[in-house]
Parts: sequence; C-alpha cells; structure tokens
Amino acid sequence: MAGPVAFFAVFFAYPVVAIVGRGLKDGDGWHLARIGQVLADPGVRHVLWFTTWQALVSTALTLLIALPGAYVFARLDFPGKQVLRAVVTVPFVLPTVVVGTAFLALAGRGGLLDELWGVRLDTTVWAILLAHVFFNYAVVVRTVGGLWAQLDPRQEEAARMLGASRPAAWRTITLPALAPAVAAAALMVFLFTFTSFGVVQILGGPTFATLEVEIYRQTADVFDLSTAAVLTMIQFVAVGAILAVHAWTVRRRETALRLVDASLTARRPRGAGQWALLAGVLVTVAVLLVLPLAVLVERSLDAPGFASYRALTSADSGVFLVPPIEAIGTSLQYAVVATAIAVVIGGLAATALTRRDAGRLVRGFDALLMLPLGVSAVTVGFGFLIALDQPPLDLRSAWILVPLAQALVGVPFVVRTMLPVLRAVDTRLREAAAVLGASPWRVWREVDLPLVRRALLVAAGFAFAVSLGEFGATVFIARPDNPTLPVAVARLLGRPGETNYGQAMALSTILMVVCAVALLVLERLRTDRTGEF
Amino acid sequence: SSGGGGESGDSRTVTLVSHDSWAASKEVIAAFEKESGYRVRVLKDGDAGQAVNKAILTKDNPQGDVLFGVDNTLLSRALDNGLFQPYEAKDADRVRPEYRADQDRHRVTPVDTGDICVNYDKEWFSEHKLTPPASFDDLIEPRYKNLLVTENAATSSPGLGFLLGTAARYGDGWPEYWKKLKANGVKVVDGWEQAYNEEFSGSAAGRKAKADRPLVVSYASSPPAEVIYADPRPDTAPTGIAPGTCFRQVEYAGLLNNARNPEGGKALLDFLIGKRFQDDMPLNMFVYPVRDDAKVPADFARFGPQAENPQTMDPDEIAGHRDEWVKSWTSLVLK
Amino acid sequence: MLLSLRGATVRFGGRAVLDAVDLDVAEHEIVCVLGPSGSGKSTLLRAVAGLQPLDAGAVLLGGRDQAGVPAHRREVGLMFQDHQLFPQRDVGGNVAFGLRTRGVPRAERSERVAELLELVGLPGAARRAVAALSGGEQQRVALARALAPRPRLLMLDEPLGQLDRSLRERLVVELRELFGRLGTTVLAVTHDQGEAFALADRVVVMREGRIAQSGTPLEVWQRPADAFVARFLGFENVVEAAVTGQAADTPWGKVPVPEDAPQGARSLLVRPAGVRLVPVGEGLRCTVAARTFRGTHVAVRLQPGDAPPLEAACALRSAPETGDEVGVEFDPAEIVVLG
Amino acid sequence: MLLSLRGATVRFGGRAVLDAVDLDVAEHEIVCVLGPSGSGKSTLLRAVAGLQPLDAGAVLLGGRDQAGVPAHRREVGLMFQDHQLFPQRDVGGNVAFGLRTRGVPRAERSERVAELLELVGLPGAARRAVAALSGGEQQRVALARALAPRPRLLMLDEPLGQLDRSLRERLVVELRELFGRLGTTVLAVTHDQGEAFALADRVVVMREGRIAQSGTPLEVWQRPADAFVARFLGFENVVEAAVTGQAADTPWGKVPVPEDAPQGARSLLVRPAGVRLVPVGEGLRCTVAARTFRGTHVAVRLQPGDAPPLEAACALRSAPETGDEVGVEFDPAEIVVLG
Ligand SMILES: Nc1ncnc2c1ncn2[C@@H]1O[C@H](COP(=O)(O)OP(=O)(O)OP(=O)(O)O)[C@@H](O)[C@H]1O
Ligand SMILES: Nc1ncnc2c1ncn2[C@@H]1O[C@H](COP(=O)(O)OP(=O)(O)OP(=O)(O)O)[C@@H](O)[C@H]1O
Ligand SMILES: [Mg+2]
Ligand SMILES: [Mg+2]
Repeated sequence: MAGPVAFFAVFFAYPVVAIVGRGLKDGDGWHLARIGQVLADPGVRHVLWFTTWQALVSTALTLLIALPGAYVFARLDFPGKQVLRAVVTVPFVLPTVVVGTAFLALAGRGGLLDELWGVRLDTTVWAILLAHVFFNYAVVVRTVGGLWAQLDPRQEEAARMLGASRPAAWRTITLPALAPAVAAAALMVFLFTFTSFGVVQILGGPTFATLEVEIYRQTADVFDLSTAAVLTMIQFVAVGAILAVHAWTVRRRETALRLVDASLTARRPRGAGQWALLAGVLVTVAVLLVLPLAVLVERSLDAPGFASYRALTSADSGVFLVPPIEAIGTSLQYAVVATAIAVVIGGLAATALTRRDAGRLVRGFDALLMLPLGVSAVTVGFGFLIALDQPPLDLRSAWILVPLAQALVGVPFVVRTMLPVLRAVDTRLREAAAVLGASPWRVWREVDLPLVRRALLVAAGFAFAVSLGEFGATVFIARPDNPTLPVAVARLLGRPGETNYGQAMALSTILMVVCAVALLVLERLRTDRTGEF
Repeated sequence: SSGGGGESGDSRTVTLVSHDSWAASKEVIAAFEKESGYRVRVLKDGDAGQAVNKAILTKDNPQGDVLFGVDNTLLSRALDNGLFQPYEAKDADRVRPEYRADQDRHRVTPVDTGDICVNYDKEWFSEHKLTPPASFDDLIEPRYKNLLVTENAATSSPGLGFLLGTAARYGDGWPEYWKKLKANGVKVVDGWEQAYNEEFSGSAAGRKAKADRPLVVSYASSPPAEVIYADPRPDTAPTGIAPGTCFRQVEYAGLLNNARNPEGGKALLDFLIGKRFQDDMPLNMFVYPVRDDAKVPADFARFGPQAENPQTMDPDEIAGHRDEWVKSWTSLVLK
Repeated sequence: MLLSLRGATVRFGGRAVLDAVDLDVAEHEIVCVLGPSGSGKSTLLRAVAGLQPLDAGAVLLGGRDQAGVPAHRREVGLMFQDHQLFPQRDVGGNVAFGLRTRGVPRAERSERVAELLELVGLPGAARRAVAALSGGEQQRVALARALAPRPRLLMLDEPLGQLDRSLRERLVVELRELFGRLGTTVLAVTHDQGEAFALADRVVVMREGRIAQSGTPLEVWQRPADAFVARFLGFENVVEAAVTGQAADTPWGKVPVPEDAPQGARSLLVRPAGVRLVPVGEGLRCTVAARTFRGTHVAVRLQPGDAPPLEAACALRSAPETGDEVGVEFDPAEIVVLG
Repeated sequence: MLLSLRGATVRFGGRAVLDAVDLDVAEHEIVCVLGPSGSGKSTLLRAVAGLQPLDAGAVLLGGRDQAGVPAHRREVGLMFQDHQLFPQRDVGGNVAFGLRTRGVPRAERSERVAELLELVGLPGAARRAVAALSGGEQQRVALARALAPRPRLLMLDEPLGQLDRSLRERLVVELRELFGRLGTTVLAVTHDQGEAFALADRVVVMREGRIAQSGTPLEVWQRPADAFVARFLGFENVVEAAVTGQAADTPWGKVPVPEDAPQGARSLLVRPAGVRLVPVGEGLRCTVAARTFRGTHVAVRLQPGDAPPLEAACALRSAPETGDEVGVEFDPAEIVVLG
C-alpha cells in the first residue's frame, strides 16, 4: 500500500495541488473570490451541464452497444477472435486528431452514412456520442468480458432450470454477478467521456465544450490559470461525487463468485440467437470501429509505392530532428516502462484493496486512485512542470517523466479491471491454498494471480494502449528529439502539404499496427497453466 | 536515446525552447556549434501559445536559455510576466525597422515574420467560374456565402491573427464586419488542423476528406508548402492567397531570466538573426526572414510571395485589447 | 410415458459418456439412477434438461421430441449436484426464484418459501446469506429451490448426499409423500442405495454411460443383472462358477444353488447372510482376516486358503475374533446365479 | 496429545456455533466427527486449521497454543466440504499444489501425484481440467490433494460423501491402511455412520456446537449417551420411560430392561432388532403401517394403538405385509436405558 500511496502523492497529488494552488494564489493572498465568479458564469454552467449529460448518454450508449460485444468475446468462439479483440482496442491509442479524421469518414460529409442514407452527423452532438462509443467500446468489452469469461456458466443453467429464459437468466443471474465489472467499466467510460477532450474539440467544434476542453483552453490558450484552477476543482468535485456513488453501489454488490477457467467457457455459437448476436457484433465492430480505421490506412497508401512510409525514414522534412520512424522505438520504450509502472503500482493497490481487513482509509484510496482519469492532462502536465523542478525530483527533462505521466492514467485501469475479479475470488480458495502450506504471497501468486491473469493482461493491455496513445500530458513533456508516435503525428498534421499528411496517416497506421501487435503478443503471454508439478 | 536530465546544467550546452514548428538545417546548426563551441539542445513545447505559457510557469527555474517563438499577438503576455532579460543581439540593426519591438529595453529580438491570410482553392474557383476573393470586404459578399472556414480566435493562433486583421482593418467596426461574416456563413472550427485538413477543399488532406470549403484562414506560406511537400511537385501551387486579407505576424526570441547559460543564450540569439540562419529559415519553417539582406529562396518566393500591404498592429495595442476582443468575438460569433 | 430417451448419446472428446441410452419414465413414477462415480448420471439429467446437447438420439417429454426446445421451455426442474445457489441472493431469494419466473404473486411466493424451508428443516432462514450456510444447509436450500416451482418432471442430482441419516430418512418419507400428493414425476441420482431403495419405485443402475440394470429396488437387490451390478451394490462374494444342476463349481468348492438356476459358466453371488459360520472342521475352512462393525451387524472377512476372500454378516454377539479359524457353509437361498 | 481444543468457541452474529468445545486427539488416532447438518462440524475443522478465528478458548497442536499462527504454518491438511479445487489448474496441478509449496522435487511430485490418483481411482487423469470432472471425481481429486503433502494432522470434511458404496468401502480400507503406514492423525467429518464406524478409532457426536458424546464406534452405538444421539444414529424407538428394577413403564406397556439398568425416569431405546414379531394375541398388538426394503433387511413400521410407532427389522422372507396385524415382544438384550 505504501508504494501506491507514495506514487500518487508525488506524481499526482503534489503536481496537481501545485498548479491549482498557483492558479488560486494571488501574490501571497488567495483568490477565493474567483470561485464564486466562475461558478456564476452562465457559460461555465452550460459547459458543466453539457459535460454531464453527454457523458451520461455516451456511457449508456457505449454499454448498450458494447455489452453484446463483451458477451460475444467472452463466451463465443470464432476464428479471428483474438485479432479482433486487439483491433477494437486500437482506437484507444490513436491521437484524437486522427480519430476525428477517421470518424468524419464514417459520419461526416461523404462518409459511409452520408453515401448510404444521406445522414451527416458531423455537425451534431451525435458525432461526439458515437465517437465516444468508438473509443470506449474496448473498455467495456475488455473489463466486462474479462470477468464474464470466468463466470461459471452453470449459474445461468440453474436459472434456466427454474424457468428463466436465456435473457431472463442473463438479467437475473449473470448481470448481477457482472455488476461490479459493468459498474467499473461504466465508471471508466463515464470518466473518459466526462473528461473528453480531443473528440469534443474536434467533432464538437467551438460550440460544444466539456469542462476538460474549457480547462485546456483556459490553461493552454487563454492562460487564465485562476479560472482553470476553479474549473479543475469543479471537475474534481464532480468526479469525486461520481466515484463515491460508484463505490457505494458496487460495495453492496460484490460477492464471491464461482470462477472457472476462462478457456473452458467459450463455445462455438449455437442456435439462431447466438449466430445473430455474433453477426450483429461483427457488423457493429466493422462499421463502427474497423471502417474508420480502414480509412486511415487507405489514406496512408494514397501516395504510390508506399511513398508516405518511405518518407518516414528520412529526417529531411525538418519537422523532426530524427526520422519520424524512430518515434516507434521511443513510443514502445515509454509504453513498456509506463505499463510496467502501472501494473506494479495498480497491482499492489488492487491487492491491498481486496484484503478482507481493508479499512475505510484503504477503501477511500480506491476512489482516489481513479482521480487521474478525472483530471485534465494539461493540468497534470503543467503541474509536473512547476512541481517536479527541484532536486531530487528535477524530472522535467528526464525521459522517465513521460512514462510516469502515462502510468498515472494506466493505474486506474489496472485497478478497475483487476478489482472485480479479485473480489470475486472465493476466499475459501485462498484458504485451500493456505492449508496446503502456501504463504500469503504464495497464495496471491498461485491462486489470485492465475485467476486475475486475464484481467491483469487486459489491464496491462489498456495501460499499454493508454500510454502508447497518450497525448495531452506527453506533448507537454516529451522531448523534441524523442517524440512519441502521437506527438509525431500531431506535428506532421500541423503542417500543410500532401507528404506531411501522407506521413501522418502512415505513422497513424503504424501506430495502430504496433498497438494491435503488442496487444496480441501480450494476450499470448501465459503463465504456464498446467505444467507445474 | 534516453539520456538523463543532467545536460542542461552543462555550460557548454545551450538550450533553445521553442514550439513544434521549429526547424533548421542540420548543417547550419552544426556550423554554429562549431564556431561557438556550444552544443545546441532544442526543446519543442507544443504550439506557440503553449510554449510561452510553459515558459511563464517555469520562469523561476526555466527549462532553457532562449525562448524562440513568441509572436506579436502574445508578446505582451511574455513581457508582462517578466520572461526575458535584456540583450541586444549583434546585428540587431540589420533587422528591418518595422519588425523591431521593445526598442528601449531590448528584451526580445525579432527572428522571422509570416502572414496569416485567407487561402483559396484554385481548382474550386475555376470550376465554379468565380473569382477568388481579394479582400476582407469581398468575404462578406453573397457570392462567397458558406465558403470560408476559420479558426477559433480564442484557441488558435491563425484564428486570432485573422481577428486582429479585421480589427486593424475596420477598427472599432470589426464586430459589424463579423456579424456580416457570420451571416455570410463563415464556419468556425477549433484548430488550424481541422480547418485546413478537414474543411478546406484545397489542401491535400481536404481533398481526401471531401472537404467543401474553398476558403480557409491559414498562412501565406501554405501554398508553397503544398508544392514543396508534394511528390511529385506540381508546377504551380493548388492554392493561392487573398492578398487583402493578410495579417502580419512577427516571431521573437529572447534570453530567459534565470537562464543557466546566459552567455550561450546570447550567442544563440546572435545566431538566430545571423545571415546564415536567416537564409536557411524560409524553407524550414515557411516564414520570411527579418534581416534586410537575407535571401529568400526562389521557389518559396514564387509560390508564396509576401503580402504587399498586410494589416499590422502594434504589440502594445494588441496587448491592450486582445482579451477583450476575443471575449466579444466569442460571444458574437460562437454563441 | 412422461419421459423417454431413445438412443441418447453424449460424447466428450470422443468418449461416449452417455452411450445410446434408452429409458422410459412413466407419469408419477419415481426413478432413481445409481451408478459409480463418473458413469454419466449427471450427464443424463443434463441431457434431459436440455443443458447438454445430444450427439445422437432423442429426448421425448410427453411424447414430443425436445430437440431444439430450450431448457426453460421444457418445464422440468433440476437440482444440481453442486447446488449452484445464487450467491447474490439470500436463501429466500434462491427458493423463490423459480416462482418469480413463473409469475407467482408475492404473497403466495413467500408462503411457499416458508413452507419449503420448514420442510427441509430450515424454518426462518429466508433472509440468510447463502455463503453463510453449512454444506448440508446449502443442499437443503437447493432442494427447496428445485421443489418450489413444482415442475411435472423433477430431476434431483444427489439431493440428500450431505445430510445425516435421521434427517435424510425423514426427508425421504416426506418427499415421497409430497411427490405423491403433487403427482410429480421424479428422476433422481443418488449414490446411496438405502436412499434409492427407500425413495424409488424403480432404480436404474448405470455403468460407463449405459444402463446396466433397471427394475424395482427389490428385483435389483435380489437378482443383480451381472457381476458389475452385484459388486456395485456392495456384494463382495462374486466369483466365476460352473453351474450344473443344483450345484456350482467355485474357487470355494462346490456350492449349492437355488432350483432352476441358469446353467453353465456364470458369475455367482453369495450374499454375506448366506455365508454361515460353523465349527472348524465342518464346511470350508477359513481364517478370520478382519471384522468391521456395521451398526446392525459385524462384517467378517474370511480367508479360505488361497481362494478369494469371503464376506460374512454376523450378529455382534456371535462374531468370531480376527485370527480365529472357522468353518463355512453356504445357504442356497442367499446365493444368486447371475445373468 | 497432538491436538487439543480448550473451550473453543466461535460465534456468528451472537449464536455460538462452537460452544466451549473441549476435544483431544492423540497421535495416530483417527477421529470421526458426526452430527446433524449445521451442528458446527465444519466450523470445528476450520478453527483447528486457523481459518476461523476463535471467539474464546484455544487450539493446541503438539501442546503449543496456535493463537496467531497463520494457517499455512500449522502444518495441518484440510479437505474442504465443497472441495475448492483450483479452477485454473488441471487435476495434476491441484494434487501437486501442496507438494510444490513444500518444495518437493518435480520427479517425486509427479510420482506421488500418479500414486494418489491411482489410489482414488482416477489413474491417468492428471492432465484433465477440473471443471470437466463429475462430482465424485472432483471429490476424489480434493481428497488426493489433501493427502499429497502428508500432513501430521489431516482433517477431512465429508471426504467420501459423493462416492458410491463400493468405491467408498474400498477407499475406507485403503485410507486406514495408508494412515496407519504414515502415522497420520486424522480428524474427519462424515454424516455416514457406516463410514465413521469403519474408519474411526473414535467418534465424536456434535449437537448445536457442543460435543454430545465421544467414544469408540461400538460404545456409541451400543450405549448412546442420550435420546438425541440415539435418534441421530437413526433409532426411532426412543421413548420416555420409568425404570424400576428389570422393567420399564413405557407408552408400549411394560418393557423388560437389562440388569443393572439405571433406574428412574429415563429415555429408553429399543433397537429395531429388539422388536420381535409374534402371532397376534401374544404381546403388544400392532398394525403394520409401512415396510421399507433396506437391502439386508426390511424395516417395518408398526402402529401400536395410539402409542408412538415402533420400528422393527425383519428378514425379507418373514416380513409382514402392510395392513397385517401382528403381536410384538421386546428383547431386553436390544434395549438400552439411556444416560
Ligand atoms: N460465515 C458464517 N456466518 C454465519 N453463520 C455461519 C457461517 N458459517 C457457518 N454458519 C452457521 O454455523 C452453523 C454451523 O456451520 P457448519 O458449517 O460448521 O455446520 P456443519 O456441521 O459443517 O454442517 P453440514 O453438515 O451441513 O456441513 C450453521 O448453522 C451455519 O449456518
Ligand atoms: N464437460 C466435460 N468435458 C469432458 N468430460 C466430462 C465433462 N463433463 C463430464 N465429463 C466426464 O463424463 C463422465 C460422466 O460425468 P457425470 O458428471 O455424468 O458423472 P456422474 O455419473 O454424475 O458422476 P458422479 O457420481 O461422480 O457425479 C465423467 O467421467 C466426467 O469426467
Ligand atoms: Mg454427478
Ligand atoms: Mg459442514
């Protein structure tokens, strides 16, 4: 527990407090009157209202569309499942600028919907909502699916023997068992959409703004730190309230569940219903996720003879000090380190939180861990700049700062994905190991770990993807000679000209491939399940 | 490739903090390093505005020695926050007088200049047998209805530049002008990337995205970039600029307060307005030099001539009105 | 027939776990399925319930083929061997589950729940969490849950296996009475022969996915179909023998067999009660190898030279000590020539 | 004493589930705990294992108080009533688990696993997934897993409850033999008296968290401590009686009792074998209310007027039919005047 607490104190609380304090401090006095002024601003209220409802709707929509996906990925076997599961995570890593482009190709002018039905969503709030689904589909599929695959299917059978139809059995038995995972996923989606930045900025134009966008504008563009600080605090309060509600609802639902080996629960689809569901999910994934991504690939191949890709290997364009292709190495390196940090810190925290004797304080820390998802990246980035500038923590120009910032976002993922599973593990299973002579550490390694292995890999995948795609904080701290892929893409897009654009698309494509391959490799990692005796 | 953070303390290294658009030829930098004996480290810190803001936040313990990339729209923010220490660069007298600023204290040195202008899609206008607009006045003509896309003046540097251009042109009457512009269907998006890549039909990206606005607020240097960054290069630029819609930006550099290596910083400032760098600059950063004897490459001048009579505004005036204008602009145009 | 299986076959990875099983269960009949662990009893129930698709054959309920009919439409009840109580619901919620899916009104529901909890000996336990129940209590809740919706065909997988004898005996009586009253048809799996004999109208003995014997408890006990069934019922004195007329040649020497016994090479069963101890010198000479107290009697293990050992049942008072030498005679009334 | 409990008490929500239990288990002893469902048997084992903290009292192992010693340091083995197999490990991985934590080398491990799987009748099952096992197979894997590390004190919670009779009888014999060879001390919970009598050196009968009786199987069977124990053992002929000399006044009339029986108001047990059927007119007049086939005998339920019913054990051939009128006489040798 001490590890995660220290980590959060130093790399999150301290910088954020520093930057907020800076905004609210006026010479030696405090600027508290600003709070009232900002709150009274109808513009700010409108932003708060928009932020909240679009997040609610996005979350509901995402759950609605992604839960069938979670089922299909958890319980049905079909060829290409692993690849597809990696693919749905790809949107996560893409810089929002690129996603905007991709998404407009689906729902914008001349996009698929336009050509088929003449429907254009790019100027409506629907574009934002759908893009949120696009982004967060994987969150639901992976967090919920991770637990779902391990639920004993016989529970549902028992319900059906008592006269419940398949949907009824699902609703009355599986859903309550999944509730903590669904709540965790919903929480994450809500936090992501509540603090949505890129999507809203690009698809919403200047008319729609979330708090996060407003904070960004106030900090980075207008440089009105006091307004930004107040907004940050509003966001803090809102996020804190959400976390409290979540903690309260989830705690009452967590029960030990009968977990089984996930590899035994997936079956080939049977019956028209399952085939229809599978088809539906595949079509959804194809239209909502694959198609926008394909547009990027297509555009990267526009220049004949892979010219865009070949151009990446030269440093001539002047945008970079090194060939853009080297961004892959940098990104991977950062992502690996960030993932490691996130997994270690998040794993420690999740384990501490599962302990039966975990007190109030520890549980409170649970909510605290989620806060990084609710705090603007720019706030954290600026916070790092002013807080971590003195030895021994003069990290501003140290490369480790980037993975640290990225890990901050990864940790909540790790905790949220692992907790529902860890809490579902029947204590008696641990007891069984203890009476067989296993020490607590060994129990964790031999009983919990194999059961959460899947969740852990999912979480690690997320942490990896988040880190690979993180832009907001990275752009503030990444060093120019080592841009990450998203930073490189953004720089290329920041200049006119066909080859720049082509390279940006090529680099985005590479980013997608890197992400998908990394996730696939990660999912293949298996702690040897059987050969242990 | 991931060394530690100790480099900045080294007195043989001079650190330049800049924005993402910074670029220079390797040979030119190498030559400077060789002559001066300093190693140059560059920190790119987001876009121009962010670079300045970060510099302000870290002014007690700056990340580098020299900040390059403060333009006239933001200059007051930098100066008011006491970012720079005075230094008059060698050859400062070779800078064209109209670009000089802060003459009494010499806290900043002008380095380059560029114009923010409305760009048009040549093909679209010839297809539609329409003459492209030439001036601010043209833009509110009904025949150009629903053709222009610009950027949010609150969040985007060209957006702000365009606003300042109209303010310079119409004085206190600029809100009237914008009302008409709005009535004429101007579209406002948040950033340049979107405007140029997603909405403007003349750019390479916009063509792919089936963009439908043939007019965009961008830079005078965008047309040459469309030529230079194309493979194969076309003979003429696919886009042009509306000459009467330009606003001139000047970018400055200055020696940061509390710089660890002030001597190196001074040498770097000298270098930035030295002839070699000024000659090299246009094709790297798509800007014009400020030195009166700098040579602009022929290609660059051919596809992207500097505007003849751009709107300009004194940094002091910008400082005095910027926030207020942006605020009224926001409620006028966005609400 | 309420339930008919026709050549029902289930394979797991090539191995037939149900192997062309034919079985008929009449309306109101109570059938117990017996068989060694792993012989396919649970699989049989799951196949009938529609939880386990058949690889061949058919399940008919009320004469209608159930292929494609989903589990919840078959109107059968199943109590799982491992209970599968719903951990998120309390005891009452578990028992009431099947009533809720059938839309039984709330008042009736809670009345029925209370009744059933009373029946299984857990009165007033409705609000308890299932995780805080003892093993036997969980089993009783599972039983109550399966009983609650009163399905026409109720299948019970080891319903009383974790209960102590007195409770089990009471429940057997009450369940029989209940099933009789409601007209429920029952297919129950049990490993306990006493329970099967007490509960069942008919028992079915399974062996490796096939039905080895089916009949009334008395029939099966008195005339096991073959050596397997005999051994499964706990008889140890089973040997190969050559039967000729009223006598059989066995490793224990000549043994009398009942009249009209099948002739030739056969398996032969001597019930422990048919092994009569006589003074040494008379009959087959044996050494007492072991004696086990069995409550009502003592099981004595006899070693006759190097022939297979013999088990005898003796009253406690007359049982010899380990190491004693005794003589053995056989009672033809307790000898069965099998199959 | 290898294991001693001193006033061990466990409360759940105010209710004492273990109520000041004192129990001693000597080295190499095999003790079976019997008791109704919910009487605290599993809780007792969990308390000894260190999984259930005591509210009062102490657990001593080898004379040392175990307060504060975590479960994995107590070097006791526990087989759980609901098995708790590790779902993500195969059968071999489960069985080998305790060997791995003790650092047994790989070769020895797989040899021991193979041996144990052979013992429990699952040879070659090491690579199978535990979820694909039948109920009884899972139980056997759990048993093998508990046996593998050869703990000094092995606790088994219903180890053979889901197995059929022949397998169980074989296992009881082999386990006794194994425990004897290894010198293992065993504390086992079972609801099956047959199993307890066959396995145990001593049985302990629990009732609502207290020990109702403790003694050798024969002692407990022959002289149940009280009416509860007698009823628990399945005896139904238990009534209140006033004993005077060699006779007792019961609802069934005067009944002879053995010599030196305790005198006064007592509970009186008539074993079914002590209820002898005689022609109507002689003895107590009864109607045959029911008869249940019990394998070795027929249990006949007799209704003597409005006195409590009587259970008699008859040979199959001589058992009366339901509805018959019979006379009943009592055999003092099968009558016990309780505590
Ligand atoms: N965690 C718990 N919380 C509350 N009550 C409990 C808990 N665990 C057990 N009990 C109760 O304590 C009593 C004894 O439980 P225990 O499991 O020891 O019974 P048992 O003798 O093993 O019964 P069985 O033969 O049915 O397994 C039961 O009534 C049970 O409901
Ligand atoms: N899902 C499965 N995959 C592979 N084999 C299985 C599966 N389920 C059951 N089996 C095997 O099929 C056989 C029959 O299983 P079943 O559960 O029907 O046995 P059972 O007669 O109920 O045994 P028990 O009395 O032990 O419960 C067993 O050998 C079991 O291992
Ligand atoms: Mg079974
Ligand atoms: Mg128990």
